[in-house]
Amino acid sequence: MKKLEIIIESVERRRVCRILDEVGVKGYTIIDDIQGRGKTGPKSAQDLSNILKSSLIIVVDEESTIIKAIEQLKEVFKYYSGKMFLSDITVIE
Amino acid sequence: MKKLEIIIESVERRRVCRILDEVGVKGYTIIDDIQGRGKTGPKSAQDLSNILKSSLIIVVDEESTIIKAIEQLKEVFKYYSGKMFLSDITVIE
Amino acid sequence: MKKLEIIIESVERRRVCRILDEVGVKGYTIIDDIQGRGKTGPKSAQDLSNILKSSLIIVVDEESTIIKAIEQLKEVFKYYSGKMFLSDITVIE
Amino acid sequence: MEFLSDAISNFSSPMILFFVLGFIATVLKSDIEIPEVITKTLAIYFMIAIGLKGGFEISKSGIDSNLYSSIINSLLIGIIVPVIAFLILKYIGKFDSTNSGAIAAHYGSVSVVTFVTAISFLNSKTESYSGYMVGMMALMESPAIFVSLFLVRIFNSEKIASLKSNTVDLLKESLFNASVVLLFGSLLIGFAVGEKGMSTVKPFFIDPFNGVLTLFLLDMGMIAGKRIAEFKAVGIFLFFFAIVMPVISALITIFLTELFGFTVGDSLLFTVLAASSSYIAAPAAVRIALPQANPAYYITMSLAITFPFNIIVGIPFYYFLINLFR
Amino acid sequence: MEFLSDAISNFSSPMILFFVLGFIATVLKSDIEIPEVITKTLAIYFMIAIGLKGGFEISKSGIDSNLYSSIINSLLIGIIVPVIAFLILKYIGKFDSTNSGAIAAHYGSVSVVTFVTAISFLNSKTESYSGYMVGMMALMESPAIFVSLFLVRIFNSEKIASLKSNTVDLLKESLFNASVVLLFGSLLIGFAVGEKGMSTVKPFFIDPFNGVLTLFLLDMGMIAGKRIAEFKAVGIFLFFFAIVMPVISALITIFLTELFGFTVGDSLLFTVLAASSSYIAAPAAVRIALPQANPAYYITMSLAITFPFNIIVGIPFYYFLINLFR
Amino acid sequence: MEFLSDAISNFSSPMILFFVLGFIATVLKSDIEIPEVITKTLAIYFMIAIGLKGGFEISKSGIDSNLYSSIINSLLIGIIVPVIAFLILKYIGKFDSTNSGAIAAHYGSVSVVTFVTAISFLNSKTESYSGYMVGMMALMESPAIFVSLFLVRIFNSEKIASLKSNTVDLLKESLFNASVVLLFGSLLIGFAVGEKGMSTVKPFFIDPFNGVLTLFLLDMGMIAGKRIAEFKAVGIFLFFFAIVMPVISALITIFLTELFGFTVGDSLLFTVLAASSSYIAAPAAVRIALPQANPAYYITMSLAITFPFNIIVGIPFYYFLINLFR
Ligand SMILES: Nc1ncnc2c1ncn2[C@@H]1O[C@H](COP(=O)(O)O)[C@@H](O)[C@H]1O
Ligand SMILES: Nc1ncnc2c1ncn2[C@@H]1O[C@H](COP(=O)(O)O)[C@@H](O)[C@H]1O
Ligand SMILES: Nc1ncnc2c1ncn2[C@@H]1O[C@H](COP(=O)(O)O)[C@@H](O)[C@H]1O
Ligand code: NA
Ligand code: NA
Ligand code: NA
Repeated sequence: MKKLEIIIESVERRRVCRILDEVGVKGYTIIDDIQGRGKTGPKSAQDLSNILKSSLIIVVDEESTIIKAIEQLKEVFKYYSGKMFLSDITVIE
Repeated sequence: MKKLEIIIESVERRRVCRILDEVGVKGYTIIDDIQGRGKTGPKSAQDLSNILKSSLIIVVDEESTIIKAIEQLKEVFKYYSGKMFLSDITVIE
Repeated sequence: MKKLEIIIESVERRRVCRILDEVGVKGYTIIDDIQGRGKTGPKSAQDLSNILKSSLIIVVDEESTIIKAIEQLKEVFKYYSGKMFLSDITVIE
Repeated sequence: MEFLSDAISNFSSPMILFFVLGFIATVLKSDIEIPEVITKTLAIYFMIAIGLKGGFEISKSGIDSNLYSSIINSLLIGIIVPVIAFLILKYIGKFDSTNSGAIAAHYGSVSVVTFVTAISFLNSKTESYSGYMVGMMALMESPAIFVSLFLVRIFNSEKIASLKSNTVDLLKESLFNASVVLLFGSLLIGFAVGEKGMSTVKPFFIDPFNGVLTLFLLDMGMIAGKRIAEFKAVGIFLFFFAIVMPVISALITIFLTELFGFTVGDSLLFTVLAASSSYIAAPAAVRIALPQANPAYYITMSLAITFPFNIIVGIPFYYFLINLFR
Repeated sequence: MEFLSDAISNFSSPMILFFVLGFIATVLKSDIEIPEVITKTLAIYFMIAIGLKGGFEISKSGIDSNLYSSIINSLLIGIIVPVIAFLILKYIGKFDSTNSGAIAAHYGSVSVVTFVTAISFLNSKTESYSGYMVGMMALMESPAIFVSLFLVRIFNSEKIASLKSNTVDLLKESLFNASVVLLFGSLLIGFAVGEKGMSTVKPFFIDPFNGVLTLFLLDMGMIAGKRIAEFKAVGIFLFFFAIVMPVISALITIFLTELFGFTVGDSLLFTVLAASSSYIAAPAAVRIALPQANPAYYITMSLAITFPFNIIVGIPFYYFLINLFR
Repeated sequence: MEFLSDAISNFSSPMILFFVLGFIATVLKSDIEIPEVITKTLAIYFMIAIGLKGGFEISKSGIDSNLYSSIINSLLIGIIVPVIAFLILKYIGKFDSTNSGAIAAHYGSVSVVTFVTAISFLNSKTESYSGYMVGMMALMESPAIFVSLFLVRIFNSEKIASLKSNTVDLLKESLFNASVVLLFGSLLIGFAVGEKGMSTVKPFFIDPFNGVLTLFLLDMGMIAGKRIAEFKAVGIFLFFFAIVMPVISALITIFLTELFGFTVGDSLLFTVLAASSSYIAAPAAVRIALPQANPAYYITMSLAITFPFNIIVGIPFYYFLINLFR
């Protein structure tokens, strides 16, 4: 099984989840209000709108489903700031 | 070394930690108030009790200890909603 | 690519990020206010200062950069409580 | 008709209107976000405020002879309501024992905010009530939960599959439950500190009370609005149960309070407690003790149907009924 | 000179002083931390409070004939200001259409806290204003955002690269935007509840209002102080734009309000709304709709330059100008 | 005996009773949860409120000749107390220099909430105090921390193993420490805004003050209750130290204030500041500067032993002693 970790700016979190739902992943876990730094500079929650924060979304699923999800998500990453990391994992339960 | 990631509904978080303590793991890290979606539907913090939230617990230890922990934890997962993921990891410090 | 997960007590979070910046990692993601237990006992946010909490910092980069970061970070871990875990990962985006 | 005018004047109170606003806003998908930590803190604020006020009232008026009958009444309701709820769910609704017990626990237990809204209603009517009613609420939180678990155990012994350690956890959690301790503690403190002590905390715990309730009910409206999406999961039977059961509990309680001869104010509070359904203490306890029960049922019914029904229609309706019988 | 004395007395109000304290504290790297959940809750508090107050005022005074001209004026400003801002940015500042539109959206939309500070200023002058001005603010939040997006689309059709689903998301979010719903809702409730309803919430929503604003402005000062570090990213042209544009918007609005014949109080509020720049609704909408625009520009300009300028210098200056023309 | 009646009346104030309730609730494992963000915000609220009030008092009464001797007294205590604490811990307690210095830093620094509770005590006695005492508290926060670090360096030069950059970090953090900046800032603002400015913030910062303190002390009781579990880690010597050291600091300070001829109110505040032990600023600074010291010691002693001792027994006891000498 594969684990996909998605870091995406908060304003686009809802769209990412919608895409995951549409692709039909078995589930995902969301950690909101995270900070970070990347090539677009620091992202830390210092304004009143939510645009300077990110969410971390973890999806564990079959490789084929994950690949489908990645295809769809690439569209989002064209315009919005974030990262996608892929690794191997074993599902116990 | 192995890394066990446990996603468990908040009401059972304390029990999971107790089991980890009893099994004798070296340590663990807890991220509370996380959201997600799985086969039992969405889990997001929208009520006043804490029953619609999850915690993420990360345990890194020897394979043998992790296997012991998994044995014990399976009891909890019979009744409560959540996931356990296992992967390889190297401990630096 | 390598993924370095750093768990460090909150008071030293800023220094760890400074070191990562100096070493020149491409980016990192921070999850603040996490709890846990290790060899120095439980760390959970029960006091008014921030000394009983930790942060989780995730860095994904080339092995060589990560190794440089680890070298520098070891100095911090001499005195402060925390962990560093290393694993393999693929960067998609 | 007095009930109608009461209902309308209740409906035009800022509290109820903000509840409705929160509900509508959520249905329109406007993301007004009252952070959860605020909601939790306000819930604590209310328990302290009504505890202090109740205790202070007792210290002024003394404990009257009705205290003992009030305690008996509380315990009676705490047994009768969950038993009736359980039987209706199991034999009319054809639900399994676990889900029947889970839901019965919620309707047997109480809702602090419904109680607080009733107090605000009584104040607007300048109808008095006994200080110890806060204590009755604290008394009624846990028994119904135990009664319900007991019913599940009787009707369904082999299928009860929760872990061993749970029962101990649960007992501890229910006896020294946060709200029970806070309510009784604040009641005692309100009793102890006297006029001078009360005057020092009045500008924080008494004066802004209704305003804070307004903010809280806006939030409750949004929570209810989000839950209503689960409406389909609940089904038509449970939807009606969530409205009819409060009325049944109310009728039983009105009869009992009539018997005991309580004042109108106390009777209304008892009735509202019986009719209200828990959404803080009971869900947590039931989720631990009866993991096989479906949380979508009890959470949605309590928050999205029974709570709005009680604060909008129920309170003035029960008040009307109580006055009808006098 | 009256302007100077006004400016100085404005500057010695606790609200402004705490803003400055927050700013200085951050520059000195003192980590005073007002948690974000508190900031968000206070923003909700202000919207409810001014909504309630405005609605209640309307219920007392009735709606005067100026309401219709006020609505027209609001919409006019919502179109004129972003168009001018866009043209200045594109043709004088030589920015691309996307960034010009992104910034124009912010200056066309409004800032609730600047408005609230202006109300506090008017109160200290015992200058009256119409209750429905809160409604005008709600009315002015979204149009300028749409006008700006429309301008970007016209000037830059092929480069607009946001996703399809965005437009739908955006429309929904702007129409039933949290603050629009809260402001209109509270206005309606304030209108409906009358004297008695208002008196129950007054100790929470009216009496502590200025004190809460003080705490909030301390926080705003810290947020502005942190943003000022991005100053370099903004550059000299945008820095001046962030000060000159409010004055331009103010002059246009003063002219319009003079034309319409509004009172001094209403004119000041219109002027402040026009001059203010959004930092809650607009950034979120623009980030979704125009992801290629640089957020460092608009966030820094709104929060760290225009907001401080308006509350410290702008409000008394616009007030002075308005009185000059009468 | 007056002390006893004072102690008892102190004990029956709502603030102290809620502290005890929080403590008991936690020991009974009731999970009353006041979110951390609320605790932090209330701490900021208190600093602003007492700063404003202090500054306003100064603006009314003017600065009297005692200001200079007060500053000297503050600095004296800031040096004497940590030195004595360090020597007792090192030579009687046989602790290593690092732990001795770490603990000494806490007892030399001050606790804002203990100070606030003392002010509330003085108000209930209608005993006056100088507005600038808030400034004295701000003055006393950091010096003792530096004195303690200096002692560790002298006694233990090679084992001081903290990182280079730490000293710079630490200096910056202590000088422009959040609470120092907030306290001095609010003091200045309170001084500047005058009667009119104060009246605008009074309903938020002054009137509800005691009520807010009640809520905060409930929380402090729970924090102390949780910490008491670490009691064993602390050991019998440190337990007694955590009670005896405040009394020693108090006696020294009572002697000094007698010498300087301060009023009863000012003397009590000085005494309480000297006797109190820091649990916000000092732990953070010490954890960074002396990582080898055991945090279980200083956090538990400050929060779970010295703080309760001071607010329950200490304040009335010091007040009794001060009056005894007059
Ligand atoms: N190399 C990295 N390792 C871990 N997280 C990263 C990395 N690069 C970027 N991120 C995260 O992704 C967010 C957006 O990155 P970017 O689009 O590069 O500005 C950052 O704020 C980080 O939270
Ligand atoms: N495939 C998955 N990948 C990541 N997290 C998951 C997955 N499935 C479930 N989860 C997490 O586990 C929780 C409970 O899942 P479930 O028991 O399947 O409803 C969800 O709310 C998610 O947080
Ligand atoms: N084996 C482990 N697995 C996961 N997290 C750990 C582990 N050991 C320690 N930690 C984390 O690191 C923090 C400090 O650990 P320690 O320095 O061992 O007390 C703990 O509070 C945990 O959050
Ligand atoms: Na009930
Ligand atoms: Na504007
Ligand atoms: Na001290």
